[in-house]
This record gives sequence, structure tokens and C-alpha cells, in this order.
Amino acid sequence: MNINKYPEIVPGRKFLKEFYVGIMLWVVGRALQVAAKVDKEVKAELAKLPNNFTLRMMVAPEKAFPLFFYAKLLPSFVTDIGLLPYGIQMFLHKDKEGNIKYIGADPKGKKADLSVIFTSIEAAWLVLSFQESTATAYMHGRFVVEGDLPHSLTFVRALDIVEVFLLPKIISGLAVKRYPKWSEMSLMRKFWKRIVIYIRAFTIG
Amino acid sequence: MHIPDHYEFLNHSKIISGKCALETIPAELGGYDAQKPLVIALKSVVERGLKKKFIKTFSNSMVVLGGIYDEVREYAGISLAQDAAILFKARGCDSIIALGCGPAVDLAKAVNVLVSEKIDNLSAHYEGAAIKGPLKPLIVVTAGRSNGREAANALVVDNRELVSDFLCPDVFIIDPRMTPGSCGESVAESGATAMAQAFAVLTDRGINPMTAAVAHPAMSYLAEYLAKGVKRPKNRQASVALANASVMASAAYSNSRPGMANLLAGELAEATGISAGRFERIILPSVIAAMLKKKAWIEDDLYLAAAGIDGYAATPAGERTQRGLEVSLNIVGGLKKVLPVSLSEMKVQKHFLEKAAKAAAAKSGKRFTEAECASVLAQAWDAAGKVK
Amino acid sequence: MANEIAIRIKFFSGIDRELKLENYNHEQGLAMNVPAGKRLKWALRTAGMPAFSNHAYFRSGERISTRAKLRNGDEVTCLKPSGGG
Amino acid sequence: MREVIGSNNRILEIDLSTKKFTVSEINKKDRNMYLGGKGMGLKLLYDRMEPGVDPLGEDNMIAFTMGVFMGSGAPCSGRFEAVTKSPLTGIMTCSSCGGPFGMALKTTGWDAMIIRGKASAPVYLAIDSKGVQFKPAKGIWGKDMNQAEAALLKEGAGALVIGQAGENLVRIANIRSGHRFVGRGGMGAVLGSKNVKGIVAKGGEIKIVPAKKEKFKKIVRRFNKYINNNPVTSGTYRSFGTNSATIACNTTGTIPVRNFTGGSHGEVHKISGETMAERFKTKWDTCKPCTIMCGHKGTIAGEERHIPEYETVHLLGSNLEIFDPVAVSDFNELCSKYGMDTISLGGILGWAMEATEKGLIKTSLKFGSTEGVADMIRDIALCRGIGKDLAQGSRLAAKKYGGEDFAMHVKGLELPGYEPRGAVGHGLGYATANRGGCHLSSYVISIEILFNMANPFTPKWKHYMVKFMENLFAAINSLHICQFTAYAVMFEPFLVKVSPFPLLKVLMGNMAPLAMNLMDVSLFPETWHAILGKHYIPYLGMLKFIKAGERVHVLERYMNTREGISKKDDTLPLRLLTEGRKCDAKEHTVPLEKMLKKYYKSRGYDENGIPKKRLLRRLGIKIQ
Amino acid sequence: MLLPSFYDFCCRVKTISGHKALEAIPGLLAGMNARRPLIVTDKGVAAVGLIGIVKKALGSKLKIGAIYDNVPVDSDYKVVDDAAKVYKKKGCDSIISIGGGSVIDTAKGINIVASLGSDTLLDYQGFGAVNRKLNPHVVIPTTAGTGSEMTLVAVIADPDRKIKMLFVSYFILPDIAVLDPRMTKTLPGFLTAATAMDAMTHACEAYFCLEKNPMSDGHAYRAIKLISDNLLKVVKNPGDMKGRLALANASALAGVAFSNSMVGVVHNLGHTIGALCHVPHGNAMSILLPYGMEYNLHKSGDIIGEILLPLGGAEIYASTPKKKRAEKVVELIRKMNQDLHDATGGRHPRFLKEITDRNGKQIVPHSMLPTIADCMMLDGARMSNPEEVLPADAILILEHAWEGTPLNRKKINKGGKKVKY
Repeated sequence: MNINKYPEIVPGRKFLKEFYVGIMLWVVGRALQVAAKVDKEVKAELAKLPNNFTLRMMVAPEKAFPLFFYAKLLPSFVTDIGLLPYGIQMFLHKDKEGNIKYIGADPKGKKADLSVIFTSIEAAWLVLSFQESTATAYMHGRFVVEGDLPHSLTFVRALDIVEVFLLPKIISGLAVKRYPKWSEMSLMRKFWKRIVIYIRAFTIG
Repeated sequence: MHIPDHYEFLNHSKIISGKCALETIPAELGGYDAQKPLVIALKSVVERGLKKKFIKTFSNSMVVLGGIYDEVREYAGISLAQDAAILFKARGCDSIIALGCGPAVDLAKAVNVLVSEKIDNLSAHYEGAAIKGPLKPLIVVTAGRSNGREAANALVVDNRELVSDFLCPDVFIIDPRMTPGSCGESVAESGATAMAQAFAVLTDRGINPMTAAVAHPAMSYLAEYLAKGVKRPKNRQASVALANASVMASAAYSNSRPGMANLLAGELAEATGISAGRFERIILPSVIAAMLKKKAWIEDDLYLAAAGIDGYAATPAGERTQRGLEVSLNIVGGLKKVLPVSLSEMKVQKHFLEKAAKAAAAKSGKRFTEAECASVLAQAWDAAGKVK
Repeated sequence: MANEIAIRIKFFSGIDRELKLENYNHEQGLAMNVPAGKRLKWALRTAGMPAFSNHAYFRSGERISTRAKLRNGDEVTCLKPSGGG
Repeated sequence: MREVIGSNNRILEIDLSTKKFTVSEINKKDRNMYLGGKGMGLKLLYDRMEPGVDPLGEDNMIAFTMGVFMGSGAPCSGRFEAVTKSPLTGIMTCSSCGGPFGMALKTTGWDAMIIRGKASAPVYLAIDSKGVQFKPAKGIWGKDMNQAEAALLKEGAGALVIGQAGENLVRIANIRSGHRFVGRGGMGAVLGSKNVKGIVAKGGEIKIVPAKKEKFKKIVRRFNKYINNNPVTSGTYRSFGTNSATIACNTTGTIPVRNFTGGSHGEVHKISGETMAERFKTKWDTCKPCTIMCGHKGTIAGEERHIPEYETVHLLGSNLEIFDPVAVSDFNELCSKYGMDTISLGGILGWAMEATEKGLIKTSLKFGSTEGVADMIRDIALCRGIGKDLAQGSRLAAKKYGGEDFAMHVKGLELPGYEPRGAVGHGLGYATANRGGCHLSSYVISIEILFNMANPFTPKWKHYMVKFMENLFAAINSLHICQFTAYAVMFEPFLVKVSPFPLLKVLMGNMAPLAMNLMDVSLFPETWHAILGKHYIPYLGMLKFIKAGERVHVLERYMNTREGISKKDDTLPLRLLTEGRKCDAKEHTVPLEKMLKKYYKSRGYDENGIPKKRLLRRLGIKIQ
Repeated sequence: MLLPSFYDFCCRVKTISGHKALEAIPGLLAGMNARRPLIVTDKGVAAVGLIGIVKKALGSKLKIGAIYDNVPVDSDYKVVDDAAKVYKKKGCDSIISIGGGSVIDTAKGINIVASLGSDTLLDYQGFGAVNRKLNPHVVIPTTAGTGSEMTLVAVIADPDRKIKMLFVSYFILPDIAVLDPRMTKTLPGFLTAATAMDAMTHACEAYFCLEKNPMSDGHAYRAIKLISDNLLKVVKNPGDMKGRLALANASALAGVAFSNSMVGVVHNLGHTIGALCHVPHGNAMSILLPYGMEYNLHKSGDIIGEILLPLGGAEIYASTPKKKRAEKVVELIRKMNQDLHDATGGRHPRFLKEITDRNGKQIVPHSMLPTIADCMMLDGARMSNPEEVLPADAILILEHAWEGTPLNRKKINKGGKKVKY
């Protein structure tokens, strides 16, 4: 029985999907930071989280997702406030005063009170490309929550509202169980907020 | 709803079915603190090119495959198990994945016993020694033809059976990329086996709510998807449904008593060397015809599962047993163009029939006599006027 | 100049008796030194084999003809053609 | 002594249940189409027996048929054929034997004998020209073959007996006449299941005289000249017997070692024909009459014993890694005492040793050691302990205890002593032989290795060689003459003798159909017509002879497909298709799929291996 | 039968059911080579004398290591650590837990600590902390309703940090669940009704919520059928052993169903009311079930309609037209609540305002409703409800549930596409 007829196989990587998930997490992080400032409903929702609270969104086996290749070259001030996407994690920090800041994608030196973990890159791809709504994804076990459950529910609720802001109705209708009616969110408020969030997310934030 | 005086039920395996089911394997292995699985694959599955797809699903996970042992063909023998066990120890694996159904799963269970108990062959267990503790985690990825024994708490290696609750696989992965059948015939045979098992569970006198609950979805998937799956084996939804049906049917069947069709088909398969699925497809219609004549009492679960909720409610209580049997007959009838319809068409030697009838009656625990078995086989011999 | 190569020829099915080889041992056969490049026919003639056309010659599992070139360390089996059971 | 011209054409049909017998005639058309011997036996059973019968049951029939050559004075014509449904494989089996019973029955005036039904108590049959008497066999039931045959021979010239193995329905039991055997397929069990201990024929009541006397004399003289000139039939066979091929096969790695894992072994020369001839001072001990003289006897361990044949030496010797000729001869004697086929027994013991090694069964057998082998042979013959299961043949034993992947059988019949991975054409021969794993059905290894006329590893043209040799040997077994004469008849005609050997090799390797059809085997049909007194047309007669062989082979295949045989059974044990031999670095395996597809097409079978209707009509076989 | 695009189902518990089920325990424990079990129970169960029945049934073959019966109503980790010390001191190798949901959860905690060998439960917090096989654990439920013998969750309070710790892992699933009618024979009528309706809620919600899958549907269908056939009979005469066995089976089936197909808005509100006003879980469930169904009617009406077959039987199902079946289900559930209310002489509440504690005081005042609606957002069950539930919707449901009037469905904030399973 010669065993090298059955070689050991080290699985490869799906670069394209990694890159897509990295960018989406970066956009969501930045958008949440801006939305917390701009929209009162999001602010009320995120107010429920305690102060000095870090929240992380990542994809399972942490070691399998190193930072992007150009991450080392970026100067420190870019990585601190996450001007550019450079990793497949998202860190939100609520400091003592209570405002939310996106603090980049590098896990070094950060301790997460609550982490929302996608079970695999494929699952992250399904959720972040809106093939499954957030609720169905949770039911199908696409992502798992580490830390106490109520905080994650508020975070998911905030995420839903931001998605409504960011994406046109066709796409965000897939992600959210119930698309807000006219009464709750006037057309003007939605479009205006969308433009503001986009601009600020990609610039100063 | 009739509940028997005493029953025991165990369905140890977890079923993960649907889109991206394969991607959950790293997480499942993590749940068992395992990092390095050995993959035992069916030769036919590897030749169909599923190996590359299977490896790609592990990308971006910390799981390293300790080797893909693909020497399994139609027969699971102890020599293959010993070779795989050598590979397992050499690579320092800690769990086993069986890629493909039938002999691959039996072999995976045998390797699991050899490795976990640190023994070289199963002679101690053939003499009756029980398996002491839980074995290494075993994940089964369904693909190819199933022999209806995957979810059972038993392994059959070298035609010798070893029964123990620790032998149940831990996880069943049913992924639309793996389940499409290679040809209509293999889908038909697995369908016939699952149908015979689900029928045996739902018409058994000692049926209990748990086995009925597991057999109900199996029978309804067979009713809806068997004909379509046989016509187009590559159709993903039909093949996933049929794979689900065969896993559920074998789980329910391992908790209930074997039916006449299963026993007779097992005996004939052993005598002639042809797979049991083909015989079940022939003998089941005759068993149903015999039951119709005998007006045997059957729980309503059979009709509910076969005809669905609306069909069940529409018929009055008295006719449900009879209608249930007729619907099951039509389900099996769906296989007519793919598998032979009668024993004479398969050229089974006549003297095997008497021996099979005697052996089946002996194993049935007095539920049916040898005369009944012989008459069923006689009817299955030409199977002329029945299933068109 | 012609370097010597050592070969061994094993005779079976009674041929060694015909060649009247003394103290012939079945296991080792007849060791011979043959100049390189020589053919089997030459070696057999020096061993005293008169007519060798209808004998069968084998080298490492394949059957060879009398005109096959000899290589160093060859082991040639020579026997009469035979039918099986 | 009544003189009969040509052939007697009388069939004795015995019904044991009613203890009656009837006499019927072989009709002319059957004689022309099926020649006699194997062909006639199959045709008689095809007309009388319906498929699906239990081989050990009452409705199974066994036919003993004598060919036209028997008693005519033709060379090597002392052989007869037995045909029945084998308990070991469950399909039709024909086995030929060179014992004195054939001559005795023919000279009692019977050309064929069919036995059906089952006797209520053990009997033996005494046959004379008028009919058969059913005599109680209380005295000899339970005795071994030597004593039984001695007792029976008091009442006639030739006798058939079964041993204790046949009585205990051991599925590999055989039938003995003189020191020759109706060996393969477990026919002893069929007689045992009918409670028949033996059959004895008075003999010497008629004398067969060929119709064209002087033409027949000229042909026989030419026949003997061919045999005595051919180096094979007059050289190695005559001096060392069938076991002379051991060394040739060992050097090319085609002998079974350690249950078919290895191809050759260093110590094999200890049990080769030459060493045995020297060591045991062998003398001839052959079928009567025979010109080739391949059977030998010698003094082994102080006794006068028959020297084991090639198959016995390899299946009970190298396959179990036992290289002591005396031990092999002891096992051979045990088999001829209890009445068991040595080839199947070797296959079963090889499986048992590997199964013990792998923990499937508990026995004291071990490769390489003779300890416990003799006791196991007795246990199998008397069905004691695990012997009872091993007695069912390696297929059923493997079904019960497992290890089907190293049970070396095809369709239930254990493989004989040739390792097909060293000669792939021979592997195809095993797969497509009608009675299962049988080497004599096409014996392509002679072309590939022994006469070295084709490359043994390429599947090119091997399907045609197998088909042609199958037809030729089926025809030869219907004349009935010894199969070894074929080498002389094929390679002695003037054209072949003159052409240089390399030309023959190139011709056979690349244009096999042309080479094979050029072979002039007209000597067989000429003798046949000379005996029966028919006019022989030179070339067309030979084609008709080969076509008769094809008809016999296809009839047997058709009868088997009615028992359920199809493409799924035409295969080889898994070991030969997947693993390489230990002695072969390139790990050759048998490319069966390619060869089988071409074989079916050239044979005229459909892709599932069932003879097509067009083929059966062309050969004139009525479809039942 | 619906084939969802993705589902996973796992129930690793071996179920032993029957009138003589207890006698099978020694054999099964021997099968897992366990000889000295520790019996974990609470004062209520011991008082009723069930321990005596179990001991007699186990007979002489099994030596009981020790009996630990001071498990409080809301178990916390101190109790678990204390019992674990007893487990180690007496050298036990397996656990038999006899009692309701809290006893079973405590026993799961004890099994974690005892098998993994540390001394406090806090070491095993968090997801995936328990990833090795634990010692054998046999569960004998004495209430036919919580179904916690089938769940992989253990909820254990932490009094210091005043939070509820959640332990989720396939390894803390018990090995064997024993369903024996003798255990629930002495359960009073109103408690039987409450726990049975809890099981009915588990089954119904498992049937129509987002994580619907074929296996859970099979189990839920049979649970509903068993309860609707047997509940009233058993409440009327508690001694009916066949009925008790049926209810025990129903609760197990419902437990399997809901542990694989997450429950929805009814449990969401039920947990919140239970936490804030200490309402018995069963009563909250039976009151809120009709309202939960009405709330989801527009989104998964046809699936809720299918429940009519096991609930009302084939005749009613065939006679009511397809569109009306969902309302018929809600009507039948309300009728069942009404019958139970009459059968238990008013002890089974029909609306929130009727719930009273032991001494008759109303414990769900109308003023509490807004706070309940807000705290509802913190419970995980809201994710799996087909329709979105926000505090505004919750107020609407709670108002009607408090009053007892059926929900008028026009006011519900409908939206979103049809559910894609």
C-alpha cells in the first residue's frame, strides 16, 4: 500500500470572493459610522449598545483570511480610520461619549465584545450579494453570533435600516423582511440620506 | 393515531441539505475539534469529475485533506479498510469524510472502527465484542447509488453485519453539486430502495410517531420527484429531494422492522449478486397487490405521505388504506421504463425463489408465512397484468 | 580493449544433460564471461550447443531470439518449447 | 464381437426416480451440426432440460457422451465428455476425461447416456448392451474412490465412481475413472445428489470400424508423424508431462503465488516437471490410446503414485507458497481418494489462507506452511467444522465470511494456474469461458507466452484469438480428441514449418485473423469424415468444422444467458483488474473492458453479452 | 412536501417511550458502560413521590450514586457547581434527571462540569466551548410540554451579573429521553393544559416560521394531532394512561420540531412577558398563539391553513375552502382555550388580563404593555417570524391579547415579498 498514491491536499483560496467580501464589509462599516451621525432612527437603535463597546464582523477561520497584500504599505492613519479596504474584517467601536467609529479591518490589538461571524466565505458571499435575506441567512446558519444575543439583534436591526438607505428597493427588498412604507420613511428623507451617507462614507466619515 | 406500548427510536445523524451544504463541513469538523479528515471516495464518483469540485469547496478553510482514498468500487472489503487505516495513521488524520453512498459509507465506518479501537481486523467484533466508545467524527457526502444502509446504526463489510449505535454517521451532507445521478438507472435503483424502506416503515404494525414523522417526508418526496428524477437524472432539485428521501427512509427503516419486499429482495440479491434495488422495484408491486387483496389494516400515514395533505383530506376514512396502496403502486410504476419489470425478465433461476421465500419467512419473526412469500414471488415472476 | 561482461545461462528441461555439463547447479546456472557486444548465438555455441533453433530463450520475463545482444549481468533461461496443463 | 461401421448413434436415457430406461437415436442432422462429445451433450440437455433448475435437485440431468473418434483407433482418442448444470457455478459445465470408462461404454454399444431423477436409496448402475441394472450400493457407499472402483471393476471394463466428497454434496467433488478425472464444476456432487455411487460398463461387445479403412489408415499415419515431429508434443510433454511449462511461466511471471498476488517465485523450480522426473524416476501412465504420452507416475514416498499435473502443482503448491513436491503429491492423493477437483480446492485454500490472515475466519492455515492443510482437505471432503462452508466453493464461502475481492473465481469457478496479468489475452479467455474461470476454453497463453507469437501485454487482436481458439477447442472437444494434439496439427503442416519464426510472429501479432484462418487444421475433419464415411471437401470441410465449433460454443453461451449470465458476470476478480503483481514493476493489470467490447462485437453478441437473434438463426439454434 | 433551498436537522436523543419505559434504563446505561448514576431532581418532584416510582422501576440492577434534589425554580451556576462536587465525591459516571425544564437545564450544566473536569461552569461560556462527548445523561421529563429534553440549549442564570448564560452545543444534548406516563400521572389538570398548549405552540410555530424543514414538519404534524386528540380527554380524567403517554410523546415530538425550526413571535412575546411579569410560560403561550397566527396570516396563510388537518381532522379540513382554512385554525385554537378554561374551572386563562398569581392578584397590568413591547426587541425568536415585528406591531398584538378580542387584520403593517424558504 504505497501512500503517496493519495497525496495530501491543502485547499486553495477564492481570491475574487475574498476581495468582494472585504469591500462590502468596508462599505457597511463606513456607512454605519455615517448613518449613526446622520439618521436618528439608526442613532436610537445603536444607542441601546453600552459605551466603550467594540463590535466585529468577520468570516470564519480567522487565520484563513490574512490582510490584503497591500495592507502593509498603507500608512498608519489610513488603517486607523479605514479610508481604504485592506482586510476581511470590520470593527466598529462605540467610545465613551457614544459615537460610533469604524476602526479598520486589522484585528491586532483589538478585543471584540460582540462578533458576528460568517461560517464560510461562501456563506458571506451569499449574504453580502443579497441572494438570501438577512433573516433567512441567520436561520440557515450562514452567520453565528459570539457574545450576548440582544446586542446582535440591535446591530442587525441597524444594519437593515442602513441597507434600506444604501441600496435601491429591488435589492434591499431581498435583504429585509418588510420594506419601510411611505409613512415611516418619506421619499425625500431616503434619497437625501442616501446621498449624504455615500459622500461622507467615502471621504471624511 | 395509534401509539405502540413500547418503542425505541434513535436518529443520530444530522442532515444538512441544500445550497452550500459542503461549505459547512469545516465548521462541523471544528465542532468536533477535528482539522484533518481522510476522504474515502467511490471510484465512480471520482471518475465523474466530482473530486475537483469537492476539493474547491474547502478553499479558505483551515481544513487540510489527509488524502482522497478512491479505491472503493462495488464491494467494501477488509483489505481496503486496512489500507485506508494505514493511510489514516500515516497522515495523522482525526476524522473521516465518505464521498459517495453505498460501499464508500460502509468502508468509512469500518475504517472508523479500525482506527478508533486501534485494531488490525474486525475478527474480535465478528465474534460479538461490542464497540466500546464513540468513534472519530464521520461525515457522509451523498453521491451516486445508495444501498439504503447509510443512516443505519450498522456497517456491512465483507457481507458481515456489525450493529452498534456508535456506527451512525454524525453528519449527512446533501449538496446539489454532488447528488445528480450519473444515469437514470442508478437513480431508479436508489429510489426503489428508499421506496421499499419507506413503505415498510409506514405499513409496519409497530409503527410509532417518531418513525412515521421521519418516513412521511421521505415518501412524499418520492411521490413528487421520483418520476422526474429518473427521467432527468441531472436535474438538481429532483436529485436533492431523492437524496433526502433515501437518507430519511434509511434512518426510519433502521428503527423499524424489515418488510416483506426488503427481506425477499435481500435474499435474491445475495443469491444472484444483482443489487437489491432492482429486486425491490419488482417485488414491491406484488407485495402491494397481496396487501390489497388481504385488506390488511394500515395506518393513515401511508396515504397522507403519498398523496399529500389535500389528497388525504379529500377521501373518506374507509378508503384511505386502499387509496394509499394504489398511490404507492403508481409511484413504483414511475420506474417502468428504466428497470426490468419482472423476475423472468431478469432471468432469475427458479430454484432461488423457493430458497429466498423460506429464508425471508424465517427472518420475518412470524409476521408473514412462507406460503405468502412464495405467492408474492410467483406473482412477481411474470408481473404481467399489473403495473403498466 | 573489449571489456568482458559476465552473464549466466540457466539450462532446463534436460538440455544440461545433453550438453554433458559436469556438476551443473540449477540455481546459479552456467556463469560465462563474454566480450561486450556479442550476441546470444555466440555464447551458446561456446557452451557447446549444436542446433539451437527450436529452443526458447527468456531474459527477465521477456522471450528473446538467439540474435539478441547480451548486456552485463544478464540471466538467460534456456528451455525446450512446452505446452501447459 | 459385433462390428459397427462409423458410429452407433444409440442413446441410453436413465430415469432414477422411476428406475426405468429408454433407448433413443441420435438423428443425422444433430450429428452433422454438433459432431458428438461436448456438442452432442449440450444439444441433448438443451432439448430436454428447462432453465432455472436446482443443480442438486431432482430435475437436473447429467449426460456422458462419447465422440465419433472413441474406439476408432485415431491417436489420443480415448477421451469422453460429461455435461450437466454445475452446483458450483449454477450454469452449464462440460468436462472431458480420459479414463477407461469411455472406451468401455462405447464398446458396450452406447454413444451417449443421460441420467435424470433421483434414486431413493444409494445405487450403482451396471450397463450392458441391452440396458442398465440398478444395483444397491450399500456396500460401497461411504467408501473412498480406490476401494469403490476396485469393487465396480469386477463387473465391467471401465467404471465411474464418486468419493465421500460427492456423497456429502461438496460442490467441488469430481468423478473418477481409472486415474483420470471428470474434474471441474462439481459433477461428483450431481451424481451424489442422485444417490449414484458409480457406473460400470461391461465393454467389449462391439468393435468400431471406420467406414473408409485405407483412407483412415493413411490419415492416422500422417497424424502420428505430425505428433512425433512436433517438439512440444514429442519433446517436453513426453519427457516431463504437462508440468514442463512451469519454468517458462515462472520466468514470465504468469504462475499464481500467494493467492494470485505474486507472478513468480525463486523456489518454483523445486516443483517443476524436470525436477520431479529426475527425483521420482517417472514412467508413462496415460489415457488409452495416446501417442503424446503426457501422463506420468513415479515412486513418491515409497508408493507408486500419479505425478501431479501442472494445475495441481500450481494451485496446491505455488498458490499456497508450498514448494515441497512430496507434500503437493500427498494433497493430490487425498483429493483422488475423497474425489475433489484439485484446482478449485487450491483456489479455496488460497482464499482461506488470506481470509485467516485478514481475520475473517479462524483456521490454522498459513501461507508457506503445510501444517493443517491435509486436515482442512479432510474437513472439506467430510463437511466438518468450517470445512462445511468451504465445501460450497470460494464464491459462497466469500459471500458468507466476506473477502469477495480476493476470492479468485470467475462465475464461481476458481481460476486455474495461469496469472492473466502476465498474458492479458488469457485473462479475456477466463472472463468469456462459458463454464467460468477455465484455461482450456481458449488457452491463448500458448500463443502469447509458450510459443511467443504475440506480445502478452497489448489487448490488440486478443479478442479474435480468444474467439478463434474457443471455436477450435469446442469443435475438438466434440470430435473428441485430446486438446494437446492441436499444437501438432497447427504447427506441423508444411507451409507453417517452412516459414521463418519472426515472419509468423509479425503475422500473428498484427494480422491475427489472416494468420489464424491460414492455419490448416483440416486433419481433424478429414479423420471425422473418414470414420463416418462421408465425402470430405478439402477447404469447405474445415470451415464447416470450425462453424460447428462456433455453434457448440454459442449454444452453451445461450443456455447460460437463460440462467442469468450477462456482461456483469464476464469479469475477473477485482485483484486482477486493479492491483499489479508483486514481481512486476510496471504493475500491469488486465485491460478487460476494451477487449470485452471488441469480443462481443466479433462474436455477434449485443453489448450486454446476450447472443443476438440473427446469430442464433445463422447457426441454426432453435430459440426456446 | 416543501423542499427548502437549505435546511439542517439534528436530533441525537434516543427516545424510549412506553408504559414500562423506566425498566429499560438499566440496560441502556449498561450499553454505554455506566453503572453509578446521580439522580438530579427538585423538591416538587420529590414531594409527589415520583422518585420512589423511578427507584422501584430501576430495581436492583443499578446502584444509585446519590440523589441531589435541591434544584431551585430558576437554576444558577452555583447549584450546578455544588451538584458537580457531589457527582465527583460519590464517583458517579452518569446523570438521571427527573423533572421539568429547569431541572433538565441544570443537569445539562452539571454534565458539562462533571465530564470536562473543571470545577466551575463559567469556564465553558461562549460558542463552541464544549466540543467533546460528555458522560451519559438520561432525562425523564415530568411535565409533558417544555420539550427541553430534546433541545441543545441550556439556560442557566448568573445571579452575580444578573444575566442568563446560554450554553449551545450538540454535546449537551441528553443521550436518552424516557417518556413514561407514570411520571405525568399526578400532574393537575390546569398544569397539564398549560404545558400541553406550550407544546402545541412549539409545534405550530415550528410549522410556519422561517426555518421550516420537512423533518420538523413531520414531527410537528404528529405533535399537533396527538395534542388535539388527547388534551381534553386527559384534562377531564387525569388517570387516562394512554392519553398521558400520547401527551408525553407529543411534547417530545414538539421539542424535536422546535429545536430544529426556530419559534417565532409568540415565543418572542411569551419570553418577554415571562421575564418581566413572571407569568407561567405555558399560559402566556396558549394566550398568544392565536394572535401570533393572526399576525402572520397574510404572509404564510396557506401554510397555517395546513395545520387545520391535524388540528380539526379531515372532515373540517375538506369542508372549509382553501382561503378560509387559516382563520378556521385560529378559531379552533381559541375554542380549545375556551374548553380548557371551562374544564379546569377557570384556572386556564384565556386573555392576559385573566392571569392571576396564587392569591388572585392580576399580574399583567395594562400599563406594563408598552415596556413589554420595547423589551420584545431583545429576544432572538423575532428573527424567525415570517413577518417583521417592531414595537409598534407588538403593541397592537398585546392590546388585543390583553382585551381578548380577535386581532383586526387591517391594522397590521403588511409588506415584503412572499416568504422564500
